[in-house]
Amino acid sequence: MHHQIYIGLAIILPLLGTVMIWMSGSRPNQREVVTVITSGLTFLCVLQLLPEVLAGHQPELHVTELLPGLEISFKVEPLGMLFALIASFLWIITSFYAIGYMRGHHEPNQTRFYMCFAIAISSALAIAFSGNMFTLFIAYEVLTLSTYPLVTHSQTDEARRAGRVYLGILMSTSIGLLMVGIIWTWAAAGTLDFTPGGILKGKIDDGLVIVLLFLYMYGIGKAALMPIHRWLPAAMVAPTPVSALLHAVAVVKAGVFTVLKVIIYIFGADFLTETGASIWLMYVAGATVLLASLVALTKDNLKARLAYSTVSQLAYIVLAGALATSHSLVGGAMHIAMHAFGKITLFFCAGAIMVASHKTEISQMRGLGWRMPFTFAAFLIGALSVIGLPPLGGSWSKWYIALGAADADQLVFIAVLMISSLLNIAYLIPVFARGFFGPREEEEAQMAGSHEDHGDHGDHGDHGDHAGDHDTATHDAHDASDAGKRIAEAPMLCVVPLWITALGCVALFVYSDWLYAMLSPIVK
Amino acid sequence: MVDFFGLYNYWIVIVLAMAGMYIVIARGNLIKKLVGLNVFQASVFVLYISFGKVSGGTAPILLKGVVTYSNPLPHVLILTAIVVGVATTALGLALVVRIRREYGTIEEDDIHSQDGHT
Amino acid sequence: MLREHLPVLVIIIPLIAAPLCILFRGRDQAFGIALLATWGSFACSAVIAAKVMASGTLSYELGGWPPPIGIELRIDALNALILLIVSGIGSVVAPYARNSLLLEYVEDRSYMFYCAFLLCLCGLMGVAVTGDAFNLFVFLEISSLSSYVLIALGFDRRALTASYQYLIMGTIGATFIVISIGLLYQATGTLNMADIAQRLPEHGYDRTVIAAFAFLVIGVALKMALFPLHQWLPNAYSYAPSTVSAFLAATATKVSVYILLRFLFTVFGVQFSFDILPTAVPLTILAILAMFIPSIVACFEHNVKKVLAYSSVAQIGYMVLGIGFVTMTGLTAGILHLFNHALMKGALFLVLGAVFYRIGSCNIDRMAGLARTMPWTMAAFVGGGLSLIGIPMTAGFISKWYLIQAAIEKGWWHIAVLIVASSLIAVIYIWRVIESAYFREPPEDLQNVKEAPLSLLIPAWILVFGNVYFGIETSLPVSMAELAARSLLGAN
Amino acid sequence: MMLEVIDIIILTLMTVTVIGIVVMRNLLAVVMLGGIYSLLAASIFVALDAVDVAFTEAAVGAGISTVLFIGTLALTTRVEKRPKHKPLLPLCVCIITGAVLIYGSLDMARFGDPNSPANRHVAAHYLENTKKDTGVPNVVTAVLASYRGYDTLGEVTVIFTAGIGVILLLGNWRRGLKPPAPHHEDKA
Amino acid sequence: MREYLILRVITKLLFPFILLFALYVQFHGDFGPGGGFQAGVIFAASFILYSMVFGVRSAQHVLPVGILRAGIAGGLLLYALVGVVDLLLGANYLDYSPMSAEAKVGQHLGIFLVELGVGITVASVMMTMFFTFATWRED
Repeated sequence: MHHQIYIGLAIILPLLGTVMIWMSGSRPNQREVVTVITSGLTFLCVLQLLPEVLAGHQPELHVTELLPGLEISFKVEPLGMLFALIASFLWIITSFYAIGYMRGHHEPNQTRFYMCFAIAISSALAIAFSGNMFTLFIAYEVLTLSTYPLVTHSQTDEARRAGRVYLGILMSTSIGLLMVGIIWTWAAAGTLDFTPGGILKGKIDDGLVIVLLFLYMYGIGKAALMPIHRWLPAAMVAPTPVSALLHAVAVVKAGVFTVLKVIIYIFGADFLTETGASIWLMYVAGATVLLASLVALTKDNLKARLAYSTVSQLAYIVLAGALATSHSLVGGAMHIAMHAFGKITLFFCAGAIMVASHKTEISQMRGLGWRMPFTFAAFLIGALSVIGLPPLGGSWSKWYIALGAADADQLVFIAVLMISSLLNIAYLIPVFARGFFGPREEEEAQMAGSHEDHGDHGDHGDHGDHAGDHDTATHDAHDASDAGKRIAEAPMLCVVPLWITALGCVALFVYSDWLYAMLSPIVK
Repeated sequence: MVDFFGLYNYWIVIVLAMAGMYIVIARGNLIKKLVGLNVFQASVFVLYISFGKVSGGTAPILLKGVVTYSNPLPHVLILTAIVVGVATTALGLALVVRIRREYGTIEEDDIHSQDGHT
Repeated sequence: MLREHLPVLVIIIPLIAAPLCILFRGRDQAFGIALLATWGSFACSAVIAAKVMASGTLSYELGGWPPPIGIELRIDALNALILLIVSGIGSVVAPYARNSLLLEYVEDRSYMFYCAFLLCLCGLMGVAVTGDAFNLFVFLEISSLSSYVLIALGFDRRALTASYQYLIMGTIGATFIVISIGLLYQATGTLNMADIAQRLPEHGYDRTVIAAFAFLVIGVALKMALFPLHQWLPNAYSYAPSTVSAFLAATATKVSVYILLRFLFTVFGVQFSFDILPTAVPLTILAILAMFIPSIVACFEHNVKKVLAYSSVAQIGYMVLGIGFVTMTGLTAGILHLFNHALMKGALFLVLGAVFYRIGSCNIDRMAGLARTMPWTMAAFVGGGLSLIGIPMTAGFISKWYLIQAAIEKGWWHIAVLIVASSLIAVIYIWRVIESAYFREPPEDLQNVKEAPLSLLIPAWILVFGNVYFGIETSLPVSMAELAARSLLGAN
Repeated sequence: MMLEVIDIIILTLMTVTVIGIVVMRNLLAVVMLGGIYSLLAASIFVALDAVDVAFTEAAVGAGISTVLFIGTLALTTRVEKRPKHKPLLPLCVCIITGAVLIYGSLDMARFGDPNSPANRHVAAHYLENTKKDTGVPNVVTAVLASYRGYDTLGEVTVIFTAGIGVILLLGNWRRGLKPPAPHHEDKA
Repeated sequence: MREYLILRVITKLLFPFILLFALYVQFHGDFGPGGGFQAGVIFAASFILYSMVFGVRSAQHVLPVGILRAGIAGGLLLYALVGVVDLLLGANYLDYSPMSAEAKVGQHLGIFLVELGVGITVASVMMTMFFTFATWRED
């Protein structure tokens, strides 16, 4: 019984937080305290549910029934538990980071920022706990709507344009495809509850399964499967904390999470493999993995590069789902966690760099490592985890996905994974390496950097610091001469969080077996 | 002959009604439109009344020794309809007067050109 | 003692209140009378609805003459639902009128406005309850004439031309309906709808009946602004006073849709309307065109009121589409959307009324940054807008859900896709407004606008709340709509 | 046969009048012709035994509305502009509509047929029972005021609405009418 | 118009007769042709004629705006209230029978009253319309 309360609380608390943030809008300190406290409490609520899930129970909460057989209900199962844990835990970290960042960056409309942030988290948790496809769909839409203001945050024309792309793609896919798919499922199966083994087996003839799967996979725009990935790079105009938590964790993971849920609990892994309806999906996913990595190579703007890296990493998980073997599914689920920690670390670093030195383009970051060693070190850890090298979490998930590919004897995808890992190295390590290039090139790099950076602001998705660039460019120019090596780290509130997440990557490597044990029930 | 006439009567009326409707939708002058509207409706009234005519009947006012009367119901309906018609006309004219004051014209085209859309 | 007279009370309360407004001039008396009358008839229609749901169709013989000799009032689930919509919206709008009048009417004659408003209400409800074809025409004219007047009261001079255009097209439509009723009378010798329905099969579906059918459909299509006969609507709704646009947009076209339903399914009968005549196909095609073309036009409009007006034309398309399915689900969807659309459009127009009240314009650029100065107003707009788009947990979603389900049941995939596609266009034109209001800087002369007064906010929020409530607790509208659909389909 | 002859004559006159209305552009003449048209309609109503209707049509169509029309002309203008565009579409619309009506008329009961459904079902009942129900010899009045009294209530309401409308639109509008709305609004 | 002496005289002569005729049509409508509506129109016509000849102002001395508006509302009210009376007498709306001991008489009475209502409203509306159009001046 009391677990139901925790489910409810976990979703309600952030909303209450929203209201309080709104009321304390005029007083920044109070506002941010509220944010932190709310995030902490929310995490505790989620944590309360963990033992239950580990014990193999699945607490449920039925809210209301809109139409007969169409109800809003929540049910906590391992996959959702994992997602909820990640989202709520990283929210705490991010709120600290956000305080540092937003203040260091003198952003406007901070109240709206924190409010929407809280709503977004609440809906992410609702997605994680949702007990049927309908509830998930509602939460999914709320997530879209609540993150839109964050993307448009800076209210510049460019931000508005990006916002249109964001909303346009996510809305049109979800309403245009996903909703149709859901209604079709409902008409066919008479229910939308997530049930192990799926609900569609025998309800729908095999030919149409492909169509339905298509509706779902492209309806879930948040999974950023190519060619509907454009919204993700566009979303990078948002302040970095948003890119970090939402567009590296909450939103995009909500997408792939939904993909896994649909494949496991709506279609049913066996049903998919029998009908072979997901073959095309494997290839699309594999293609996305490689193409996105290649695009990432070409991006000079750090956040844009990370964004494309995210696209390709998400495709791993979709691929895992498409393979639909027990190993690959667990691997995909694990990758949600692994990639979350890895990528958020990278984004935190990007943000820290931007706050400390107003650098957004990789080409400007020569020698920056000497001045921001902690940040760059953390960056390395995150990068290695994303690449998937031991002793970091990323290695396990990739390993399991590869195993899954082997089980499904789709060996070509093992090759895909290999190549993409190499590509990851190719686009992530240079950032770090550049950071520790000799200080001597720094000056002219400085000049070059600052100019070029005025040139190509337009096409890269970052804004909000036009003002910053001029003074810092000059300021760097003359202090670089006397002390190029002087430490000039970002504010503590930025650096500490990114180290926590970096260490998280290590921890995930160590405790991966525990994670595996927790997740294995989903494929039983 | 009578059978042909039985429809001929309707047909003329129909033609008249259509002429009225033509004035309404084809002409741009607001007053003329209303005149057309009246013609249109009046013709429809005639059509109605023709439905109720009984050959050899008299007006439906009961009198000793009269057996066949024409059908009173269409008369009642048309009485109502006439009232509705005059009400509409009056409103339309009031509107025309106001339009004339605001726009200085009662020609549709001029009004459109003044409001800048076609 | 008056309980069995409810069907007629609901009509005569506003009908008596209207002249009373004229007798006691004064603004406040008139306001009080109007308020009491609307709320009174709302109470009546609520009771009626309860009775209908409990004990089936109500029939009331006016003058004590049994139909078809006398005029009969006949109320089944569908009529009851329409009554609820009309009187409900009326009683939300009536208090709103008092304040939004200030800007837009000639002060010292506001009592006449209330009078006209009550007449419009009375006419619409009269149409909704009557069981007699010609009587339907009479009350339709009461509502039409009063709405011509109300629209012409608009602030902008274009209100006059809009009203005139509406008058012309509306009268043509009404005359078509009269012709159709005349032909039906000539074929069956009766005016009572139930009686006509009963006698038509005996008389046989000859050419006269077919002509009657054609005239009726065209006439009603004119009245309900079914694409492409909608030209009168956008101007009429955008230049009418806010109160009036809200009331008419939410009720008038709905009542016309009701007339269509009643005649197609009850009077002519499903078998004749859809089996003998291929009505469904043209209806569906027009509906789909209506769903797209006006919506696209709306995306390029700058006057937000006009945007909503065009969207109303598009929404009529949804209802007609539901009718065109001629299935249980389809009809339910259409009728549900009738109800839900009244809620959302009412809410949105009331919001615009509040906006106009403060900034004297509904231009999308003048509304820039308005969310900062009028947060509650714009929040209400977002609420109504989301419902219009059909976001889950709003009323709009429910009707979309049923509509798509109906399409899928019939296996009409393309239609299902078209439905969602058109609701995506709704996303565009609603979002233009929201983006402008939330993510742009207000024009310098509008930097410090005050939030709208409560007397405008509360009605708007009541309807917004209604949108959310009926998006979650759907049992009332759904059950009524299903009952109505069943009786319509069973009526053949 | 007499009736038919009168009928044809009047109908022909009406046709002439309508043609006049269509072609003439002097609005005063048009309005006058409109009045005459109503008068002819009234006389045809007499020929068709509809004395009450004739009475009303004469009083309203030829009387009141003509007066109102003239009043409006006095306040506006007297000449109609020559229409610019060739009105082909309206013509087609009217022809089609007329065609449908004529098509429909093919199955109508013949003119004056005492056994047409219209003249039997309800109407017969009125003619038989009015006397004993209401004791009013003028059946039209009885039906109007009693059997279909509700309709007449509606009719009065319509007139009432029109009256209020005219007052609202024209009556003492000078007092307190706000200046017209900002027109910079919505130039699409 | 001042100099049209004959016109003025004839109008003065005709005026009462037209009114009389109107009343006849009003109250004899249930026996012969005519009824409230026609009567109302004729009544209005008489005043319209009068005001055409002697000017609207003088006509409005006889029938000031207030009275006309009261008439507009009053007629409709009379009609509607007759129905309400029937309700209170326990019959259906507009069922005149119980308005008197004998149903027939009740009917007759009811018809008489509602026709009166019709007449009043129609006459007042028609005159109001005419006066409004006649007194309306654009500037």
